[in-house]
Amino acid sequence: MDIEVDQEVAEQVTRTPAELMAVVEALTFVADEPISTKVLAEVLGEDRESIQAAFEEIRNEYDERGSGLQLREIAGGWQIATRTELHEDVRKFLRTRPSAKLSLASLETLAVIAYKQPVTVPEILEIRGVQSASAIKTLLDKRLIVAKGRKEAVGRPMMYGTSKEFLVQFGLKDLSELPSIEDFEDLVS
Amino acid sequence: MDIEVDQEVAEQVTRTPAELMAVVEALTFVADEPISTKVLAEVLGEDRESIQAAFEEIRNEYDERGSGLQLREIAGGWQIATRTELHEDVRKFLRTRPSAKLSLASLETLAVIAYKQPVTVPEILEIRGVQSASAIKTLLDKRLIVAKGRKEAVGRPMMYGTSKEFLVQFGLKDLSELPSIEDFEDLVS
Amino acid sequence: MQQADPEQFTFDFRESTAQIVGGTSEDLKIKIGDFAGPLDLLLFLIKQEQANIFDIPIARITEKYLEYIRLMKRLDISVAADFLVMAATLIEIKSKMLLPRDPLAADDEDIEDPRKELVDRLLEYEKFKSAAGMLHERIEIESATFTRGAIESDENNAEIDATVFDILTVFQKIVARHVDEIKMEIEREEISLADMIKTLQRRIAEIGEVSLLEFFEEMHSRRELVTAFIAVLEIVRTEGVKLTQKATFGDILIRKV
Repeated sequence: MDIEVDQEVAEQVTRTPAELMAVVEALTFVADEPISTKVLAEVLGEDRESIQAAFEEIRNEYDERGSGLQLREIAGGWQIATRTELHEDVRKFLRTRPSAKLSLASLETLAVIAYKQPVTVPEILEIRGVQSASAIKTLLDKRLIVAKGRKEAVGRPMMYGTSKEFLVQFGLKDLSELPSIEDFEDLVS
Repeated sequence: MDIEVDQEVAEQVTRTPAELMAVVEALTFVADEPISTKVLAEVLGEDRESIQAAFEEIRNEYDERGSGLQLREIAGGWQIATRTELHEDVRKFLRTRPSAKLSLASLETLAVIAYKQPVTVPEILEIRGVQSASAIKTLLDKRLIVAKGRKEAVGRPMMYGTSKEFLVQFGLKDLSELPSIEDFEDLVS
Repeated sequence: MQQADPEQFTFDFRESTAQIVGGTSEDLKIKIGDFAGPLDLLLFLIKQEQANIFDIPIARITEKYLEYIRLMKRLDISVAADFLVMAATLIEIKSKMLLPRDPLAADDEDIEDPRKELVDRLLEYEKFKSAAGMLHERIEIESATFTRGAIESDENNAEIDATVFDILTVFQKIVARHVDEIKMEIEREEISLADMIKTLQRRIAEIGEVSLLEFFEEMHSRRELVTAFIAVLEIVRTEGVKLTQKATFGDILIRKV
């Protein structure tokens, strides 16, 4: 139902270039992962060329006003990040914070892997509904997940599962200690 | 230790106003919570007036270029957030629904606590004319209120007050931003 | 809104309010969920009767108030003790006002109006009710702004600020996103969520504890199953019930708190 409504709205909406820039900037800001022009074009009901143009325009604007932020193209998407030159101040500031929070994207990805392992990237995409590439990288970096061989399917995608480090970090003896969601799962799979 | 290092660095650094704006913007962006001028002044080794001026300048800049983002003063600090008008697109993208509404009972209880804090359960009952236990539980669960010690009275009842989260959720700089309760008398017929 | 059943009332659980239409009184239309307490109900009745709050027609208002309480009882809606306390207060004030004035008392001035304390409370309460309205507006506006998506912070920091319950909660939310999608489909179907909720409520009321496994097994189709699942979520959300599970992967019991 939502989707129908969305498309309806999308057809009606005509945004000025400035309005489009504003909404593209806002969505890039709230996204956990680099966001692709394709995804944005779909969400906003705009064509990819307009989105691409908006991104480039925003990037130029950030650069021209010497903002502390930059819009950068990365991993097939766009992302707002702090300007590279400021990294010393940023690092110093981040060090003052006590413990590292996992982003919601990482936490979601970890949850899917924990409960569905071994699981492939396309399967995670299917469940979460969004790309999880950088979240998977983070989880691998933090050694919370490990590769578990390849699936015997088209493209032989890599399968992932949780690591021993995962059990340690979350205080679990073994995976059977994970709280059960089995009953809910049956209804929606 | 950190602070010593900061001061050392601070002595060497002299930033132009534009450079200060850039670094203030960057740190506000990476901070997980609204960040106060005080903290930033310490981290950057600048005086609070300069930081305050930088914030105000950045806010104006965001507003003037019709950015999809806004810099706002909230809960004793500054925070970058999406512009309110864009909430429909942002919600659609994040697949979130408007957050669960507080019931009338919870809102009333919260109003009593906000204006009468620190306040005990019997005092809330007196004003509302109805038991508020479940509303108080809801508000505690949502972290909108916190316990503020016990009252030196018969039974030493627990006292409650609003939390920092309350300020954030209700978009208040501090409690003094709440309209005075007497202002509502005019509305009472 | 569903159309009225024999009892002439309908529940809209989305709003968690109940609307009563009809009853014996001519045009008594009340949304129960709209009343945050007895003072709130009293203010409503005073406005409905277009009475002056400083000169409350206590007999009429008391009558209306009691009528409302009786209606609630007839509809098996549990009447909170606080509503009954207020009923007693109203009756007491009413009887005081009926008492003949003491002829020995000097002037009217010296006699305290029995309604005074109630009026003071109403006026005080109404201020906070207005303040609650202001808070409501504020949070509506505030919930329309969003902060940035999380950035993975310091890579050197091995500590992770999350627990296994965060993982479960997050996973349930992902699952719930799917449920939302399915829910939207079924809203056009004939199976009514309201009916499912009523069935489940009745069952809980009758036997106190319902096995979700058994309840789900009774469903004939996938759609019914999903509706039943959403009904459980709704009841858990809107009512004082508790889900308990004795063993991992075991059956879940839903019971009154």
